[in-house]
Amino acid sequence: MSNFSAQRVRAETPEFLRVINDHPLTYLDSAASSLPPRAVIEAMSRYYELRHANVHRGVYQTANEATDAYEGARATIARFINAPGGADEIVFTKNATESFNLLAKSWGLANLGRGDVVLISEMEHHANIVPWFQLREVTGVEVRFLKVTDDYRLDLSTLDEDLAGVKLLSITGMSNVLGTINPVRELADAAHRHGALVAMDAAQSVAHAGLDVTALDVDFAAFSGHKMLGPTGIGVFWTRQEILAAMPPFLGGGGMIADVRTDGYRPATGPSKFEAGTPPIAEAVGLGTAARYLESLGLDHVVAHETALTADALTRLAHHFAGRVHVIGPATTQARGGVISLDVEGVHAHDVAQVLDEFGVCVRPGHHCAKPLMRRFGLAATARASFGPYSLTADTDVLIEALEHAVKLFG
Amino acid sequence: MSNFSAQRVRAETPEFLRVINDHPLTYLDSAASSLPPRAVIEAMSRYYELRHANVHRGVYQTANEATDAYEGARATIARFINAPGGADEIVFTKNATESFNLLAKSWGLANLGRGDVVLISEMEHHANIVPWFQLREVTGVEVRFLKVTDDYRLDLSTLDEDLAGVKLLSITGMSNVLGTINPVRELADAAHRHGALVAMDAAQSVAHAGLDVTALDVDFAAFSGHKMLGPTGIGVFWTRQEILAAMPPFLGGGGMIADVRTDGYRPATGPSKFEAGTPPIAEAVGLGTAARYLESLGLDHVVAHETALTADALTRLAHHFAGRVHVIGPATTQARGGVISLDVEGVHAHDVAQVLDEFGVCVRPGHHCAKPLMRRFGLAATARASFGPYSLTADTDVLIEALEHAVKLFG
Amino acid sequence: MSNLDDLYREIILDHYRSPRNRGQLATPPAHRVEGFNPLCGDEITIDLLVDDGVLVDLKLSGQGCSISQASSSLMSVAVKGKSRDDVRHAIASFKEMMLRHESALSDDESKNQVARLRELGEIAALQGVVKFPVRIKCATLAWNTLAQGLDELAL
Amino acid sequence: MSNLDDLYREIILDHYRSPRNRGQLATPPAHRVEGFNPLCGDEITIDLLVDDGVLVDLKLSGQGCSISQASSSLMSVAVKGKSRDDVRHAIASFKEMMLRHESALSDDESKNQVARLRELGEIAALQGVVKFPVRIKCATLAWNTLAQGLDELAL
Ligand SMILES: Cc1ncc(COP(=O)(O)O)c(C=O)c1O
Ligand SMILES: Cc1ncc(COP(=O)(O)O)c(C=O)c1O
Repeated sequence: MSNFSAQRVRAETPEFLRVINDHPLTYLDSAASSLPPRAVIEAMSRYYELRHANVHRGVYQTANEATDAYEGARATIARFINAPGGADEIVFTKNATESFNLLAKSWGLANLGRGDVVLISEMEHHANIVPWFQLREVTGVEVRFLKVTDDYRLDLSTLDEDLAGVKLLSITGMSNVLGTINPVRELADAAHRHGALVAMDAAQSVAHAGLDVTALDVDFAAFSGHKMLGPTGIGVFWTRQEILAAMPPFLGGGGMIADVRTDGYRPATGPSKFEAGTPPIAEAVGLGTAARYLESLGLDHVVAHETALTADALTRLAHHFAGRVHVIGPATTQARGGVISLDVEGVHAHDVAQVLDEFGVCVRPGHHCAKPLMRRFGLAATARASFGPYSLTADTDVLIEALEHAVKLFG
Repeated sequence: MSNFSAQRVRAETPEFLRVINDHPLTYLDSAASSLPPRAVIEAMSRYYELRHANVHRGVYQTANEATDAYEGARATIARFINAPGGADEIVFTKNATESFNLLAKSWGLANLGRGDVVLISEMEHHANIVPWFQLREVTGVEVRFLKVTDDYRLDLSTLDEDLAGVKLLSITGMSNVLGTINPVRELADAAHRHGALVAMDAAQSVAHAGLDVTALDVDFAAFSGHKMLGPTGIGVFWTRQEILAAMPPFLGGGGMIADVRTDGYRPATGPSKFEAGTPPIAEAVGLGTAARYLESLGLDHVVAHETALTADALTRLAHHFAGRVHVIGPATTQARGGVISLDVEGVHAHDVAQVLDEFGVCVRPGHHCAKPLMRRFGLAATARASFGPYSLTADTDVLIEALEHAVKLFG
Repeated sequence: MSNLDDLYREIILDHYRSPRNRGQLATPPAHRVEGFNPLCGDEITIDLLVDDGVLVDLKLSGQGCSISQASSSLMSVAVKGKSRDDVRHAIASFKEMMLRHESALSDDESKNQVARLRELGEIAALQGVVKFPVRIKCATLAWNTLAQGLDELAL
Repeated sequence: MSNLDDLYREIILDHYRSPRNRGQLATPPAHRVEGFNPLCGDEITIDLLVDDGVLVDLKLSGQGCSISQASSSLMSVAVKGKSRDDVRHAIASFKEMMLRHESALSDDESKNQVARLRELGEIAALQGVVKFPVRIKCATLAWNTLAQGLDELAL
């Protein structure tokens, strides 16, 4: 029997004590950023209170403790995503976006030239689009888009043709707009058959669908701390040790060098090569704590819980607002996470969110950094509600009540 | 009369409650990272407890509060460094090192080619060296070094020749090894006369010598939160609004775009253009609090206090260890901050630090990410003691006692 | 829901539901200018027909929230057929309204403000937006885009 | 100061103060290999003279802390004149010693450990280093550099 209790997670998450416009907080924006539990917040405070020091170059006790805490987080994350080569494969960045820039500007610059293809998809976040455009400007690499079907899935009907000439398939595990969970293992197998490597945008999937890089057989993964109950200011870049070792440096500075002379420098080896400057030490402590917290909840239970909430919400939204409120995403919870993008007829997403705020309901209006996807469906914006481990059916109740008000106000 | 009290700052800094090897903490490593006061730690905790949300794209209340907190920090930093164009000139990065990479890889790539010269100095931190070497690999720009004199000052005897052909002078405000404070205004005037722009590494000077970019008349500045009583995971890049507006994008992703289509993208304007992905929100809150805390202490008082400690320490070190312990840096506090690098004859810096740790004394051994400078003086490592606003004469007492033990142990 | 009532006044909902001057003009002779609000994805395209220093006609297309749509619609009514100076003046008055929180005004300024609001006519209905700082960008998008168009036309 | 006494045993201080086999060999015939510890700035250069599978001579230069200097000096004494296999074995034994905290050993392993330490001879004086994890890199630098040299010589 599962010990998982969303009520308990909520009780452990301080922000739920907030009262917004005389309503308790109905936080439905975990896809943008999750709310950290007390354990994560306190781990960082304790770090700053007791053992803050710069890492790596110290000999004294608190510097050793800080280094152990930082490197310990690396080991925790390696375990959490089942990195085959362990901690030496984990690079800490500032966010998933930097991880993609590292991928494109280190590995990509060295490996992707004119005549090569990067295959992404129409449902990618800008973090997995813009760095490739920037690389294209420099090397002339072709950026190709997998299409999205009318029922909000990747169009894999011509996958083999699409993979022709592809050196890298870079694909999201879970869409932050549609909720669609992509068949990453299947895609990785197909890409590998074509000799391509596979990068995974795990920003959404890491905390809402799980991430096992070994089982998925991907070659790169990128995600952020703040979407997995961790802090801002930290992201993760993972790749296999052999690939990491062959990647040229990215940002230059202290910590990433083996030697510097007035006539040149030699880079360090291992993850350090990509961690220039003082790293996000407290953030790593927070991220490690968040990963352990998710492990203690059991990610399977989190996923099951969020799936149940999603199924319930999809049914009730269809029932209440037949024809007036459209869900931009798969209609069932089959290969789908708890991200529910809404298009309310006659009410712009911005206005939906504004009205919902009066009820203490936090949803995010906009393009969700996925403009090509929005264009694909002829939308400028959706109002997106998304669940986390602390979400409850009661949140959906309030969401529906507030949506009713919005629909009424705009007539 | 000054209200400044180092004792009170110490009382407000939780880490001083630590006991190390049965000794109270003697923290002399502020040049590597400073210890944050309770106010900074709590500001971040409160942020995570009450108003964490992703910034910029939200409509609901906590998202607005998070955005206001983040943008408010930008305004605080603009005031703190007296940025002529205000908050629109402040870009938040992950650390000073990223700020230098942004400078080299955005502005530098667009403006520095073969035949151009970047003038740095032998006393630069790797953060202000390696990005220029990386740029040289790409564009062929020449990287030239201002020499350091035997009395640990910039050699300005041939400044006019050195500035010939220079497009950018990039120089540290205060050496993190020597403590030397450079005449930045004078250098900026000379560089401007030669038509060069001026970048300042303010990582050390921002909290130990003060930073007024308007008075210094520099064109770029870079520094880190964690060296000014703030958190890890955040740095600052400052430049004039006109220059910022003309700089091409650096990292690509969400937040830094105006539009993305499947065939290309248009960058955003203002600081956002350089802040790809979810920014360091809690870190900005912490950094803003740190800047306000320093303002409340009065940076003049902090500098005066640290100068007095340094004068006392220099005198006593010379007196106690005549001939055996060499200070690698100016012998007086004239244009000099509270960084005291020690070379103990017959005892390697690593061993010095190890012995000092037994006394609870935190000093940093090594090359301090300044290998060219170390080579200049034929040193592999120094043991560096550095002061902060919470430092006391008693710290110097313990330092000297522990050094005596090290000298005795190694005979 | 009194906050919301301040924001969504009837006249705003009316202009949102039935926006004026929608469509496009032939370019040339008209000049086309585009505006984006990267934060919320609002887009606006304005076709401007200028003759002898007068904004003879303008048409709007694009998409956005009720505030940005109503603001652009109200703007189009206010500036159509106006001289360069009148258009520039309307832009300035509107942006000033968006910048100022009433509470922050001195008595003298308040009086000026009332006078200006009267001048702005129906557009003053957008005044409630200043209580919702994130929505100010929605309200100003059309006006900034119009100003940009005038700049491009060197008007 | 008992911790420190464990680290800085007399034999270590002796090798630090009077390092053995310092200097350089002519290259060629000797093979030169360099090692860096980027964290603390330690540098070592080893010149290796190999003849018929035997490490006939080696000389060390560079700089570093007492631990890295003593470790390299102790190493030079232990491997000079030894066969490829003996050198490789010494490297493996040393690195194993550095990896293991005594407390984490089972009884059987402990016995093996004791046997190996005896085998290592004077080098066992470096055992105290494992209590100071950050110093392990100082102790292993010379050994890793030696191993790299052997690899380069395909020995
Ligand atoms: C003078 C100087 N510049 C740059 C840096 C780099 O700062 P960070 O490691 O926070 O990027 C440091 C600190 O290490 C420094 O002392
Ligand atoms: C699918 C996806 N990829 C990438 C990102 C970028 O993450 P970050 O903004 O933390 O860099 C996000 C979140 O915004 C996302 O949802």
